[in-house]
Amino acid sequence: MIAARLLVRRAGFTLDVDLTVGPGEVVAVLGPNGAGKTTVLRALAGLEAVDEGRIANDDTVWDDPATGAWVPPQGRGVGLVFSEHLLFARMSALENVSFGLRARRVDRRAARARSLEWLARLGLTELADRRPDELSRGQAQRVALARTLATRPRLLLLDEPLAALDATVRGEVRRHLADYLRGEHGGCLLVTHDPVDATLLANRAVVLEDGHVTQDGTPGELATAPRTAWTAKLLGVNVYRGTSDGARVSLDGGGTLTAASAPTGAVVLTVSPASVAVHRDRPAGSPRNVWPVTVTAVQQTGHTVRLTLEGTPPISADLTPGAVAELGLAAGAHAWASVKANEVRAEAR
Amino acid sequence: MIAARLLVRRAGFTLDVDLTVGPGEVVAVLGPNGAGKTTVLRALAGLEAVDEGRIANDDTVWDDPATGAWVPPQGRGVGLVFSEHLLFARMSALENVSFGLRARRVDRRAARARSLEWLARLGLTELADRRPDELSRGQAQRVALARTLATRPRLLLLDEPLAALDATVRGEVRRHLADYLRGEHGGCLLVTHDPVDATLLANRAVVLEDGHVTQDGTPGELATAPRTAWTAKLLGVNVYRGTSDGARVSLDGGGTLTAASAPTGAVVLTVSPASVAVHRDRPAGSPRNVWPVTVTAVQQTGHTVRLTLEGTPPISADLTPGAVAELGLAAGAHAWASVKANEVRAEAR
Amino acid sequence: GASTTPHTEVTVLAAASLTDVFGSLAHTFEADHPGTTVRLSFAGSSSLVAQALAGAPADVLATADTATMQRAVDADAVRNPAIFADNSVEIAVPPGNPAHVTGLADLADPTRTVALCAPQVPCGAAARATFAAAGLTAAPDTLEQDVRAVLTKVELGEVDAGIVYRTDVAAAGDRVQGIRVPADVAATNDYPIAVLTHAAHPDLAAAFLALVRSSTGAAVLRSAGFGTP
Amino acid sequence: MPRGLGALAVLGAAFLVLPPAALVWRAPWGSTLHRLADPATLEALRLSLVSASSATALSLVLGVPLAWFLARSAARRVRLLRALVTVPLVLPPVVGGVALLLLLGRRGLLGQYLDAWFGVQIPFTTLAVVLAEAFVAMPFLVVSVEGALRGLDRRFEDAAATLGAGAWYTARRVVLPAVAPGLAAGTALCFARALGEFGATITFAGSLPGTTRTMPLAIYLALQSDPAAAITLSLVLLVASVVVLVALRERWVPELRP
Amino acid sequence: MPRGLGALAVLGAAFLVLPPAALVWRAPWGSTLHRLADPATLEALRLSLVSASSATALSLVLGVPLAWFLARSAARRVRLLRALVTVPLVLPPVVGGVALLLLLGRRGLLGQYLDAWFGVQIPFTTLAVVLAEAFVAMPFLVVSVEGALRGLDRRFEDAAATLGAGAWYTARRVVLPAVAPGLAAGTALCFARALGEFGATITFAGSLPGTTRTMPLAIYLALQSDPAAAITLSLVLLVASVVVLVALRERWVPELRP
Ligand SMILES: Nc1ncnc2c1ncn2[C@@H]1O[C@H](COP(=O)(O)OP(=O)(O)OP(=O)(O)O)[C@@H](O)[C@H]1O
Ligand SMILES: Nc1ncnc2c1ncn2[C@@H]1O[C@H](COP(=O)(O)OP(=O)(O)OP(=O)(O)O)[C@@H](O)[C@H]1O
Ligand SMILES: [Mg+2]
Ligand SMILES: [Mg+2]
Repeated sequence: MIAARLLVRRAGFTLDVDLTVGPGEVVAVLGPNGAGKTTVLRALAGLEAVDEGRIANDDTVWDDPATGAWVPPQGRGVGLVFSEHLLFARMSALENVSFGLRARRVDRRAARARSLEWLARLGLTELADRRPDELSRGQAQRVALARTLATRPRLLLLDEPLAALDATVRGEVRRHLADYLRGEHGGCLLVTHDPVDATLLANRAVVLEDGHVTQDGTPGELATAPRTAWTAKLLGVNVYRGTSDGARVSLDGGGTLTAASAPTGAVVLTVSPASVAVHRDRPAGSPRNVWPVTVTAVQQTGHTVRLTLEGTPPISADLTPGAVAELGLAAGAHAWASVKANEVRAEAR
Repeated sequence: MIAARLLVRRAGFTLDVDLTVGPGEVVAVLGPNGAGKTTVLRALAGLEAVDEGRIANDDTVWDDPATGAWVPPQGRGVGLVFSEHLLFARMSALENVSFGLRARRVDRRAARARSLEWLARLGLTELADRRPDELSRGQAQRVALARTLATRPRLLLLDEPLAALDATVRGEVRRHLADYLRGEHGGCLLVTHDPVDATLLANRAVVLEDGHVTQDGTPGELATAPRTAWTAKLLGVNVYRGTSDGARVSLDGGGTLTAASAPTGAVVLTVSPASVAVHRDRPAGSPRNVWPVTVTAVQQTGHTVRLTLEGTPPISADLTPGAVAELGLAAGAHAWASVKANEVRAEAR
Repeated sequence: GASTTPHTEVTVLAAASLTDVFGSLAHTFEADHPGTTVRLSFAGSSSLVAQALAGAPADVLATADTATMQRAVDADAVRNPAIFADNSVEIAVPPGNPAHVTGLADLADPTRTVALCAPQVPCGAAARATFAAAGLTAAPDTLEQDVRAVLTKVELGEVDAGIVYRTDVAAAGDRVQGIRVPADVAATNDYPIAVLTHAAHPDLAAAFLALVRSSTGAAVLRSAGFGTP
Repeated sequence: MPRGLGALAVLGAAFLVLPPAALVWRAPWGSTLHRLADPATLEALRLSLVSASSATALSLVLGVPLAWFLARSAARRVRLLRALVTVPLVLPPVVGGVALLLLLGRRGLLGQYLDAWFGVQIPFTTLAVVLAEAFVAMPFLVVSVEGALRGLDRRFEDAAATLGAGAWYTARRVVLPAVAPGLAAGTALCFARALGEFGATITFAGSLPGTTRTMPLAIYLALQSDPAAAITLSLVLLVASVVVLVALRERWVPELRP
Repeated sequence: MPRGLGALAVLGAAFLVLPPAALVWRAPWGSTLHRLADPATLEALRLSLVSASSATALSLVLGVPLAWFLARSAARRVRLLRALVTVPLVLPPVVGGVALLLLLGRRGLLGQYLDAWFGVQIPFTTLAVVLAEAFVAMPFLVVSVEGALRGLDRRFEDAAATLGAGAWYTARRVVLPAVAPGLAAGTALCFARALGEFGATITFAGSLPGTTRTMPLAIYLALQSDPAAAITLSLVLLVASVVVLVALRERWVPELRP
């Protein structure tokens, strides 16, 4: 069980995070670029000392500036897969994968066998003798993953390990990773920009924004009750902050929305894109929220088309491809958005 | 208009590609890891000479080993955004972006102004004075993009330019890129692993597999009529090869499928995941193709759940979240797949 | 009294210009004293003195001038040095004498390229004394650190003439030509030799010193161009 | 830094620092301080600094391109050139001076034509000092810079080229800053070696106060007559060189980040 | 390589290669070839190679840790040490020899204790030759290796540490291979400088045949009596050093990829 309070100060950026990773737990770390995800991994791995705080693994203190306790990276039993792979340039793929084993005094032959096994698992058998500069980026990233997994670290830290993989291999590698993680008793922290990774691999997800944890829960909780606009946007939900008079909510960013029921005072509103209707002409009828919008992006995912609509407020809507074609909703088109009041969820904040 | 025939030989890998990029055209390059996508960009940029073939831009020959013609990278007016960003370590973000302009003798003040504009456009204004090692990966990738776009290259080559961006910024940057590309008269080649990028940004998509072009068409054509299993899998369509006796098709990988109408002989079958029904018990009724399967992966994208089903043949199915919950289809569950014969498209190959 | 202990070594620190002379005397000495080896360490006089002062495991010190030897005396590294040879200056010109140098006066002519030793070193002091005695002012283009450097430049024809020692002209054979300086103006330079106070084999050292100062030694020295007292 | 290396580093530092410290310790300051005010000393010091700087500048102009060529040529026949370039390192400096005389002296292979056609004689001039120092010191620069260039990540040059930068612009803005530590090291070595040069200078350029007598020559001379003064002069040379080297470093070597 | 640099590179190569070529050209081969077979020559050559190799080995053992320390210390007070380490480069070698005598001589600051307590006397032994050569040559290694270490991308050491590698294992498998070009350059410079060392050796170690008379000393002596032979001996030394340097390079510097 890793328990950490990390405080790292840099010019223009402060990381201040409380974090635990239980045995066998896989925690996804989500967050915008520059939120401090990589910094968290580096601090846990011991590549960066915290300015304040404390990192402990069960009863062993890894880092505590207050007492001066410090365990160097190689003493922590962690494994870190960097997003820039950082393979050793003068070693073959096989030697790279053997490196961690050889450093642990596994004998040459056994290290070789285990490394070949890992390469095979990640579909790299034929590339075993290649130097890193003779590998494509996706191949190199897989070698880097194999290199770390082969050491079976107690705490596995993964920084966008699947980012460079092509979409078909990504599924396969993700499956191997899931198998591996199921079999492990150590913990894992997985930085990713892909909510699918979080959903499929992690038990728990932590959202980091500007150096602070803004949400911590199961991937499901994040999706159903995102706490910030970023999380909502990542997972495709519209989120607004505003002030409610009990029914009408004037939004901080401009515009008003009516919710079926809302506490008075400061509230957070969420609107699922699926509940947003779009019309070419101003609709008459029940929906209490109707306002003009401009289509700025049209994006098809699976069998759903996501429209990004500029207006007051801006909103995203999910429609069927048929509806989009019928309404002629290309980027730049003018339209009307409508949302029923009982589709607007309001919570005090 | 770029017209290129690229032949590059390496130990264990040969690239052999014919390619054109018209003025104003945006061509997405898709393909598995190690297919040669980066190699294509490097050859076009002049960072690697072709072993055979010819690269010409209108009437100017850039590379032709037969005649010895060669134009170095800086003479080609190309811009290449590398997937490893490669920002100059001793320059600030601003200086990095100014680099290409200063190299073209734009005066210091104008270069600075234009660079700041680009940084602002990519949301990096506050990071202008940071060195690359003080940027997060996503920030660095955006600076690299700004650095190349600021030079307004005649041919823009992008190697996974959005891979490190967080999902929300990615949409925004993609929009900027789309705007930029619309305003340009040059061409663009965009390597990506994300079919969404291809759909939203490109007029044409080229699929590269093991050094060869296996498909070339609009993103729509790829999605509706994928020519290889890889493309089909990427875009989520089931593709099988088999031999038809007119109605029943015995598949090369095992199993049989019945199509409503099929030519006899060697055929390619495609089945859309949306047309696959899944049942807990063996269904009675009209569907001609019914077989037992095991769920190996469950993945939610937008409001669709994609099931990966092992069986003879294996198949992917798209269901609503409601249906998945109702049927209790978790990974490992046993179920039955059914496909109506007239949902199986058959083509001679 | 010569020691007959086998494999005794007597170490001699000697000025580099004595290389050939002491080499042949060492052979003679070894023949006279079976079981004894003479180890010769040649260097510039002032290096030798620095070594002697630092306690070099040596027995005999022979320098090319009395001033450097005096430093050893002052530091009590040697006592009672004796002069065993002298050397006088001579004009050296390249073979064929291309600049038609005939005497010291030509070396005072600024149009000729001339190399002398610097006044700080013995050969330079001697050159300066020689010009003074002849009532001339030299017009050197370079003031070299040692005779060897002057000689190299003469041999290569880089200078038209230089002042060196008689022994150097003799040793250089046909690579240079010598022009005698009248004996009444030619300065001479004395070579002192002494036993080191910390010598491990003072007897053998004294014996070597005696050989150098003997008639055998004088003959070898004279054949190399040295004068002997 | 691996444990245990610290002790070796201390030993290494002691080995290099203690002998000069002993020199300072035993230096007869009182009796020789007047030498420092001697105009001849200042003259020699000025000449040393000017000629060593010129030799370093010459080495940079010729040596960096040569290093670049050596670093970027894979051809087999370049290997010999690479070894030949280090020859002046091994050549006893006096012999190096003889070699320069044989080439550029009044009767040298090239020198005879310089004399006959242009009336130019190089030996015994300050130019000769500069050439002698450059001949001996340039290999240090070449070898250091070649090493640095070889260690460079070529992909940044690729990036510069695709941004439209020509070879010169890339060299100036990308390559040189990236090899700055190696270049600074090489320049320091080159300058220090040039400043300390003795054998080749005395042989090729001679030793005339004000024209060719640099500090090392003056020191050697002093050593013949007044060793105590020689030590004082050496220390003056040392201080001058340390000042220059520190200034050079501060200017060129980027600050370490903690 | 930027256009125009080629011409400078050629000029640079010519400047370094032509003087030794003139030496070879004018070498009086016929009359002095017999010197090569002289046992004294072979003795001196052997001693030179042995002592230069030992000095290089000593420099590696002490110098690489020192370079490491200097490269990784950001502290202000290390700057002075960094400059002090280059002092032996500037010190005229003869003065360096005096400094060594003052420290390690029989009456030296440390030497008197070595003698009194252990009966060890360093001067005038082959060990003295090795120390004199190392004193003069080690700075070249230190400065080169420090430059290479400074240019290194520290992230690879981070990667090694997270794979469980200790500092020693990382140093051996990651850092040293990565600085190999710089290390090879530094070793070459160091070896070459040690092989050519003259002034410090003759002062600190004397010139005893078989014990301390290395090739440069033999050449100096030959120069007194038979300059032609001295040149021939220099060429022998050159050839030996080129052979060693080429062998060193082949072994250590990774092949360039085209
Ligand atoms: N050396 C540094 N000095 C100052 N700021 C830094 C330094 N290194 C990183 N930063 C800043 O710290 C913040 C956190 O960086 P970090 O790399 O942890 O972000 P991240 O969440 O991993 O982002 P990404 O998704 O882009 O990789 C960023 O805003 C970055 O600009
Ligand atoms: N120097 C080299 N020597 C031998 N093979 C190489 C070399 N460089 C690359 N390759 C191989 O060439 C093939 C194409 O590489 P390339 O980098 O173009 O792939 P890619 O399509 O960009 O892959 P990715 O999606 O992983 O980036 C790969 O199989 C790679 O292993
Ligand atoms: Mg990051
Ligand atoms: Mg690639």
